Parts: sequence; structure tokens; C-alpha cells
Amino acid sequence: MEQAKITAETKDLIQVKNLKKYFKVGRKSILKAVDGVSFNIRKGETIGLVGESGCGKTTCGRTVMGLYSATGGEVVFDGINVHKLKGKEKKDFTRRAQIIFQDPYASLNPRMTVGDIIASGIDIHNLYTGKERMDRIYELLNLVGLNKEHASRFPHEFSGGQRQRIGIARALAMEPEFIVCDEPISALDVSIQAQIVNLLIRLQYEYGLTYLFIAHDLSMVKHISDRVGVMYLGHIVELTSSDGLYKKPLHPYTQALLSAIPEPDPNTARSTKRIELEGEVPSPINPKSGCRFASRCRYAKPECYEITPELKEIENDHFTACHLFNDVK
Amino acid sequence: MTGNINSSIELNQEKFRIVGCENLDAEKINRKSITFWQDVWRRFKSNKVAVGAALLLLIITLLCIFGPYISGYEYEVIDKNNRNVSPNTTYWFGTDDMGRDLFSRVCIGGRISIIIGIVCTFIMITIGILIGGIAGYFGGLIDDILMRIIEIIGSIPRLIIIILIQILLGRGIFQLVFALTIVSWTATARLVRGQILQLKEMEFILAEHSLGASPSRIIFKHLIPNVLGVIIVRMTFAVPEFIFEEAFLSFVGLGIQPPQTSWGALAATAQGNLMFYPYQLFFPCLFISLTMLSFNLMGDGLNDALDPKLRQ
Amino acid sequence: MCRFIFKRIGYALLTTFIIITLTFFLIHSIPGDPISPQNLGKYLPEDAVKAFKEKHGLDKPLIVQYGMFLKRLILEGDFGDSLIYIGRSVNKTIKECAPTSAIIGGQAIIIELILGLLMGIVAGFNRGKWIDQVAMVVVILGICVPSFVVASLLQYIFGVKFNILPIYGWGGFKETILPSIALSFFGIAMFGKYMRNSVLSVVGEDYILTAKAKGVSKTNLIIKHVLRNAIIPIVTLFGPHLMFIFAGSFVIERIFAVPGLGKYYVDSVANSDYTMVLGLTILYSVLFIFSLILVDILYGIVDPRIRITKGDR
Amino acid sequence: MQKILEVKDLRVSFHTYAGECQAVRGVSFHVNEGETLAVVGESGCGKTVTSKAIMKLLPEPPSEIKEGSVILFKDKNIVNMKEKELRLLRGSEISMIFQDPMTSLNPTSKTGKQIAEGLMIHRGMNKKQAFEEAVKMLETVKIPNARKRANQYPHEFSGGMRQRAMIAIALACNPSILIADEPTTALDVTIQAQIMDLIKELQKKLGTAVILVTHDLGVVADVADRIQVMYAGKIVERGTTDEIFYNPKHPYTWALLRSVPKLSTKNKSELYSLKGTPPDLVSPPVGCPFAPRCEYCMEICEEAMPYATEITSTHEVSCWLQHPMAPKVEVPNELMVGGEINGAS
Repeated sequence: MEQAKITAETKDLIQVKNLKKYFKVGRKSILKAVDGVSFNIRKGETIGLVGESGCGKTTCGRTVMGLYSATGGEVVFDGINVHKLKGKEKKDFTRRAQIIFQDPYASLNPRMTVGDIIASGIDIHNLYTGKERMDRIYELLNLVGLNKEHASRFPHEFSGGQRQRIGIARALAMEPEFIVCDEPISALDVSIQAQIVNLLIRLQYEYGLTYLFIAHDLSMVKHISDRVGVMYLGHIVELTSSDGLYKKPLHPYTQALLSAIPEPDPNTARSTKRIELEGEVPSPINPKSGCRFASRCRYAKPECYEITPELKEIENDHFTACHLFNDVK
Repeated sequence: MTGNINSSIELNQEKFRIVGCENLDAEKINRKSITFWQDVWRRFKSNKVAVGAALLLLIITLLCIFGPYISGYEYEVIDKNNRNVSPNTTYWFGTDDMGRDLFSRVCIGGRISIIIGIVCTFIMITIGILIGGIAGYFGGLIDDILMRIIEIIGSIPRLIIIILIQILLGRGIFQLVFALTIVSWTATARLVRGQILQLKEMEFILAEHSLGASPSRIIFKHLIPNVLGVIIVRMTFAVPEFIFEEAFLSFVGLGIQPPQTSWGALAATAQGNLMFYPYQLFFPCLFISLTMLSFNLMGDGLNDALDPKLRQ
Repeated sequence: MCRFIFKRIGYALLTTFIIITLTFFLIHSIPGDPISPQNLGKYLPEDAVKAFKEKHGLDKPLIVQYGMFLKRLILEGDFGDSLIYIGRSVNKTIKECAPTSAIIGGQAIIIELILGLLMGIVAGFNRGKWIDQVAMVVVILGICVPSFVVASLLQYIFGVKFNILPIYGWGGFKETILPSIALSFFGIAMFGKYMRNSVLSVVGEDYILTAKAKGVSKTNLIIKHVLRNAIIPIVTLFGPHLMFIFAGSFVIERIFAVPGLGKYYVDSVANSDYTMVLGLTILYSVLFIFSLILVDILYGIVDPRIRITKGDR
Repeated sequence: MQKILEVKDLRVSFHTYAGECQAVRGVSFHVNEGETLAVVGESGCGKTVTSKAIMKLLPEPPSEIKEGSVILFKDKNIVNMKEKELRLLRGSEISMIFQDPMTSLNPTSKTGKQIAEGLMIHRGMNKKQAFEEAVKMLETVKIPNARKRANQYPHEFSGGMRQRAMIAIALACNPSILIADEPTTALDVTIQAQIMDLIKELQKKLGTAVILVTHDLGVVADVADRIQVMYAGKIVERGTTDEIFYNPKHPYTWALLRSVPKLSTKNKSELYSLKGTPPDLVSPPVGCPFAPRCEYCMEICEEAMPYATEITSTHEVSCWLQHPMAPKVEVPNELMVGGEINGAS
């Protein structure tokens, strides 16, 4: 199976423009989980979003889906502003965009049978009833590698990987065009992770799905994504094709992140020298102005602490937000 | 590791043919499929103490319902010739200082005690679920206001409110129920609110939102079934608490008023005769204690059976 | 931390004020005249009643009475006079009876803490062994058997059967023994139960494993690591438990004929002595509210995590 | 090299309500002075149980170290040691760091005090000396403002910092063995790199032997001298790091290596994935536990447990494919990618 090549000319399915999502913490503090993020998702592509815990990638995914209301900016899905939808339009939108969650234990209602869980979307939108509904459930189970008998069972009887596949089947029931995969593999064992990733790739080929794939594991994200965005404290610091990112990371944070990934190959591991990052990710509550990464950056200049760098195209389809590249172009 | 292999197995070339794992159904689940409640029931059944407590409770309830008909004595009939009779074959629990049959009185008193316990629990749970549910589900300002009210009620000693209400509305069974329930719902409301807040953030609720589910579907299909277990446990513990409080109030003379009686009221009357007729105190006390005991043990059993940590 | 305490005290004062107001109007909205020919009035000549009413401002409008009451309460700390016992002020009653109740309550709390916590600790560390099972039986009995049953039982055993301890009245230390034990019975069970659970959950924590991996001796492990952490949730129980002590004293003092506040309170409710009820209600509420603050402060002391989040940040 | 720890036929069971769960089923291995031994496997394979059993830190009941198990440390059997002897050992000779730094420090005790505690027990220091030493340890693990930090509670530390403090506690008395049980699983990649580098550096400096328990082969490649792969309570393969990565023999090792995408693998190509789940150890299979998921499964695999075959003096594998009667199976292609694999020996 080969997929149609996705290039910069491919039509955008989603445009995220200067998206912001703040949370109030206590009386005065504001947690800026997502703080002015812009990117586009082309039809049929997988865009990966990586970053360490607390960088806002999950919030970003949920806000794109419309699960959280945006503090600022907009998400345009095929010409529709997701955050302006009301009532029936909003309900209709859920048929086009779906989400898969991280925790295979918390994402399924323990009191419902697997069949009913998968049929949730079907029931809410009254897509099928009676025998047709059951057939659809069986079909979906089959699609994710489970069988008929599983429909009458309860989530606690399944392993983590199986539960994650049930979650995928629930999303697929709506026949969506776009799926946000919110760390779908983080909670799973290595060998099971591969199962899920393979399934997602297969489904993309078969149904022409578009993914927003969120994870902290850069090697998996690189594997499944066409393009990857690197997030740091609510900002996207670099956005480019996954090969480009791997071969020529521009932002100092991306460089450090890539070099921190343990390579399962002793010779490579021994020969490469790591770029070590000092300290830890600062708190996203009331962040300072300027580049968020400045405090840990080896190349930080005075201006980095003052002015927030813009995400701009340095090379063809390779964006980064860093003052080091101010002179380029 | 370099141990001998089982010598009974004969090694031949045939055994070394690769068959692979294709024929194996990797997704097969061998255990029998059971629903959550079947599982709870199975675990509850295996808890002998809890089942025993439930049986005991059944016996006490039946006794309270049918007891007076068996003994053949009316509970309020005064018999001057048979005052303070010790327990014997005619008067199973003896008689009181007015010659009334204690067995019948304990049964009738038990009816009142248990009815108060159950009625109060239902009222309390209903109010608690409603208010806790509203606070938890809607959050924001409504939640803030409701929680402040709960906080204020919680900072006044409960018994004092009950007593004040009794002073204000007079004494009687309805006033008592009202007084008992008006202060008790706060704990349930807190519990339900906490549960709802926790559930609301769970990913399966988010998933429902992303599927476009209506609030009523989320409430009735997801939230309520998931808090039900906690509520049932809360109910089993609430009944004895109310029975205890009623007994307590009746004991100090602020609860059930004569000619009606309850276990607490019976104990209060008998308290004065403790030196001479301890049996008059013994029976109502025994019944209160046994009822509380069985409700508590049953609640413990249910709690264990419903504990999600023991599942999987 | 200081700001937090001040805030709490502010809230507490507000709550107290609400309670005073609420109780005052509730009690004064009770239908009927506090002194009428139906009750106290029948023993008194008409002008005496009138004089009494004038003296206590009972002939004035309610809101004026409220103002007067509040003024006296705040400026002089005076709760007013009893309506039933002429010449007996509420303050005097409190002064005479409070120490009695405090002795019994205090002794009960000491017994509860010592026996309850000890039982919980021993049971927690010997989970599943016979000593744990015995403790669990004690716990379930303590929770299920009402205090008046325990009190009667104690009276029967120590007073009637063996006749070693006085079962009525008030005087020396001897008279306080049975009431204190009866009052503490529930608390022993409750503290025992929660301490056991708390110990069990702390023992399962990772940092206990860390301490073990350091080679900490068993006694040090128990004292420095387990108990220090296990006591934290117990502190929160303390406030609400005080309510049980108050309520328990109502019954216990009655059964043992101890002249304490609880007995007076119940009596004044039964006799419709409204000023007395009002005064004692306020006293109990204030005691309770401020003990809750004390618990909060105590909690901040035992748990360093609270100290920081509430204060510095 | 001197053997410092030797484990022989270790069996550990847990008594659960479903029955006896045999978490570790006859594991034997040794640790040399100053080396890093990695124990790799997926969740539930018994790797953590093994590591805790070495220090006898498993709660008994429900766990039970079975009769016949031997853990020799400096010629003494830890299994038979009394509580008192164990205490002298723990923290001074063998110490341990745990997976979750958020829960493994005592929340009500100052960090400095927690480090000092071990020093006071094993080094006979007084409070003041121990505290000074603790400050030095915090400096050693590269925590800035060590003196101020020593007076803070764990909740004032970030995750990475707490794990550093844990390392300080573990290494305070200069033990000869450090057991690191998934020390970086709960941390972010960049922090993980910091912590692993720190462990490596301190190990070199202090000459401590490290038993690194992890599920992540990537972490292991960099630091381990030897690796043993565990599955369903048994060691299925062991060897030097190069042997495991470049000449793996067990199908499970292959599977582990194949299912991780390398940064160099082609995008969106199908990853190798294992079917099914590990066996239930309440009733473990008679034969090879991996047989049901193994694509090279033979009849014999389901009937009898394979024995360990020595490939080199350091490389051992328990698989029926090594039997002379078994068909020759080639190492899967994608494992050859580096081109550095020198074929089967």
C-alpha cells in the first residue's frame, strides 16, 4: 500500500491560527498551556506534536478538537471555525473529527460493554439501530483486530493494548476524516506500542485519515508522522518534515531533545556525544516574556530574554522560532 | 538454568518443526464474561461475615414486622398485675413498669427506629445527590455558592441544629425526620461532588463530549452508573447512623415522644430501673447494637466488593 | 501561614455571627410567651412577671432585644439570665459546669488518643494476625454500640455487680472514671480504625521502601517514617470528633448524673429555658468553630506540604 | 573480574486470592565488581521483583522467597540473613533507587536529613557531620544551592531533582552495588539523559556495580556492560551488550529489538509487533513461556522448558532453536541493518 504523496501544495484540512489556551490557577496566576500556536494540517497527512510533560501538547490537541474552548486564536477545519460551532453544527462536527486518548484504563467507561462503548457515537447520532448496529460493531471490532465475542465483554477484561484498540474503534465508528491521537501509546509496553502504531498507519492508508499525533516519544512520532512540530512551554519552536527534523534540527531545543533520545544501538550510543541540557522545564504558570527556552539555551543572547521569537520559515517548509536565525533570509 | 529437561519427553525431529503462532488466537479471553454487578455480587457472596450480617438484618426486620402478632400482646396495653415481670415463657422479654409486654414494645420500637433510619437515608441521599451532582457537574459559581453553604452548615455542631429545629417545630416523628435530614445531606453532597469532579475529568467522559453526547446522556449513562457503587455503600452506613441518632435523641428525651416508642426511648425509660430490672434495658440495647452491627458489617462487605482496587 | 490563619479566623468570626443571629431569631420565633400563665407565670404574681419582662427587655420589639443581646454579649461577654431559675445567669452556669464537662471530655480524649492510636498502630503493623483481629472486633463494637449502652453496661458491671466504683454523682476523681471511659469508647474505636488504615497505607508507600533500603532499624522506621506520616490524616478527624464528645456528654452526664454543661443543655431544652439554650448553643458553636481552626493549624504543622502551598506561594 | 553478587535459582511467589503467582521462576545470575548489568523486560516479567528480592525488600506475606533460592553477597546468603544483618547490608553495601521519584522520598522529612540518615546508621556520624556530608552528596549529584536545598522538603524539588536526591541517598555510604529500578521511566527524555549520565559518571568515580532494571533497550545500549532479558519470570537470554544487540539469539530478544523504531528506519513502514500477551503466572505454561507468541514456535516448545545453551562464555540463551535438531533460523532482516552483525557464531 502506498499513500499519495503529501507536499506543501496539498490542501489544508485544518488551520490553527495563533491558538491560545490559558487556565486560571488560584486567584492570580495564569497557566499558559498553549500560548499562540499556529500550524496547518494537510489533508491525509500525519502531523506529530512532541514535547516534554507540561509543554501543552495535550491541551493543544484537545483545543483543536474543540473539547476545550480557546482563550484566543482560531481553529479552522475545512473552512469552519471549530470554536464558533453551536448545537447541531457542533454535533455534526464530531462526526468529522475524533480523538483517541492516552490512558487505556480511564478512557473506557467500566460499566458499559465494549459493544456499547464502540457504538456510543452510533447511538448519539442515531446512525444505525438493531441488527445494522450490531453488524457495524462487529465490523469495527474486526477492523481493530478483535472479534465478535468481545462485544459483550467489559473493559476490565482486556489488556492495555486491546483497550486502546477499543478506543480506536469507538473513534472510527463515526467515520471521521481527522483523528487527534493524544499520546495513544505512552502507557503501553514496547511490543504493544508497535501494534497500535501499525494499526494507525494501516487505517490511515485505508481510509485516507488525517492525524494529529501527540507523544513525548520522538522516535515513534518521527516514525508515524509526515511533519513534526516540537513544543516547548506552550510554543511551537520548530515545525518541519520528520526527516528534515531528524537530519537537520535547527532550534537548540530540538537538537538537545533529539540527542537525548537513547538510541538502541550500542556503537552509535557510545560514539555520539550528547548535548546536555541544564536544569528542567520551567513552570508554565505566569511564564516570563521572551523565548521560553532562553533560560536553558546554550546560545541565549540578551534579546532572547526580551523578545519572543516568531515561528518563521528558514528553509523550504522548515519553520523555527529562534533568534539565531534572524539573519537568514 | 542448565537443568535437565524432562526425560519423559522423547526428542525427535518431528517435534522440531516450526508451527509458529498463527493458529493461536492471541486475543482470546478465557474467563467467563460477567458484568460489574455480577462481579460485585460474587465478591459480596464470598464474604461470610457480610452475608451473615445481611441475614441477621433480615431476621430483625421480619421480627419487627411480625413480632407483635406472634406474641399476642398489644404493645400499649397496660397490665397492672404484671408489672416488671422478668422474661419468661409468656412474656419473652418480660414486662415494663406499667406491665406492658416488652417483646411487643421492642418490635414496635424497632419498626419506628428502622423506618426512621431508612426514610432519613433516602431523603438525605436524594438531596445529597442532587446538590452534590449540581455542584460537581456545573462547577463555577454554583459550585462555589453551594460549597460555601455546605461549609457553614458543617461548621455548626450537627446535634445543635437538630435540637434547635426540634425546639422550633415541636417534637414528633416528622419533625425528627426533618431535623435529622436537614443537617446530614452535606457529607453525601460532598462525596457525590468529589466523585463527579473526578469522573468529569476522566477520559471516557471527554470521549463522550468528542462524540457529541448530550448532557443527559453523560449524566445518566456515565456519571450515575459510576457513582452508584459509592452511593450504595454510603447508604448502608447512613441507616445505622440515623438509627443511632434517633436512639440518642430519644434517650435524652428529645426524640420520639410517648405513647410512640423506639429502641432509644425504651432504653431511656429502662435506664432508671437499671439497678433492679436490667433486662428492661438489655433487650432494646441488644437490638440497637445488633442492627447497627449488621448494617456496618454489611456496609464493610459491600465496600470491599465494590472497591476498584481489588478488581482486575 | 499567618495570612491563612487570619483568614480562617475572619471566616470563623463571620460564621459565629451568623450562628448567633440565626439562633437568636429561631429561638425568639418560637410561638408563645416565654413567661405566661401556662408555664412559669403561674407561680408568679402578674406584676412580678411584668417587672421581669421589663428588666429583660422582653416587652420590646425583637430587633431591639437582638441589639441589646448583642451589645451585652460583645461588650460584657454576658449571655443573660436564665428564664427558669430566677437569679441564675447563663454565665454563672457556664462557669460552674464547664470545668466538670471539660474534665470528663478531656480525660475521654486522652484515653481515646492513647488507646485508639496505640490499637491502630499495633493492628496496622500486625495485619491479619490475631491481635489485629481482636482490634477489629473492638473497633466494630465501639462503632456499633451506642454510648448510652456502654454507659449502662459499665454502671451495671462496676456499680451493681462488683460495686467498686460510684455510678452516680460528682466529687473526686473516682466519679470521673466511668463517665470518661463511657465517653471515650466510640473515639477509641474510631481512632483505632483510622490509624490502622493510615498505618497500612503508609507502610505501602514507596518512601518506606526507600527507608528500609537505607537500613533504618525497625523502631526508627516506625517512629520517624511511618508514624510521622500516618498521623497526618488523623489530625483532620479531630475537629469533627469534638462534636461527638459534645453530643456524647449530653447522654453521659445524664446517665451518670454529672452536673456538667451537657446535662444543663438538655435540661434547658426540655424546660424551654430559652436564654440558657441560646447561650449554650453559642458557646458550643464557638468552641467547635475555633477547634476546627486549631485543627487546621495543627495540620499545617504536621504536614510540611500544606505549609508551603498556603503560605509562601 | 571479581564476582560480587551471585544469585542462584531464585524463586519468588506472591500469594494472591487467585492463587500463587510465580513472579520469578528460577533465576540465576551474577554481578561483577564495578560493572553495569542491565535487566530488561516488559511489565510483569519479574525484573522488579528480582531486584527487590536481592535486598529482601519484598513484603512477606504476600510474597515468599522459595526454599532453595540463594543470593550470595560476599559469600553470605542474603536469603537466610536475619533482620539485623540485613540492616547492616542495606544502604551500606547494597542500595537501591526506585522508579517514581515523586513517591519515593518521605514527604515529611527534610531532604538533607533523609540523606544523613543512612550516614548516621552506617558511618556512625553524628547529626552535624552527617548533615555536612549530605550537603556534599547533594553537590556530588549536581544540585545547585546544595545547602539551601538540604533544608527543603521533597515537594519543593522537581522530579529530576528528586531522583538526584534519591541517588544521593543511595550512594551516600558508597555501596558496592547500586540497584536502579527503572530510574528514568517516570522522567522526560532530557531529564532521563541527565540522570543516566549522572549514574554513569558516579559509577565510574566510585567503582559501584550497577544493576539497571528497565524496559527500555535504548537506555541500556549506552550504559550496560552486560544485559539479561527476562520474560515471564525467567531469563531467556543473557550476554554482553554487543552480543545482545548485534547477535541476539532468542526470538523474544528479536521482538524487543525489532519493535522499537530507530530514528533511521523508514517512515510509516510496518513495525514488528508481537501478538497476544505474556502468560498468566498463576498457572505458568509447562513449556517455553514465549511459545504462544513466538513465530518460530515448535511442538517441543509447548511441551518442555528449553535449557540454557552457551553460545560464548558470556552469551547464553534458553531456546529450543539452539537444539541441534532444530531447523536453522536466520536473524530477522531488520536487525541486520547496521551491517555490523557478524552472523551466527
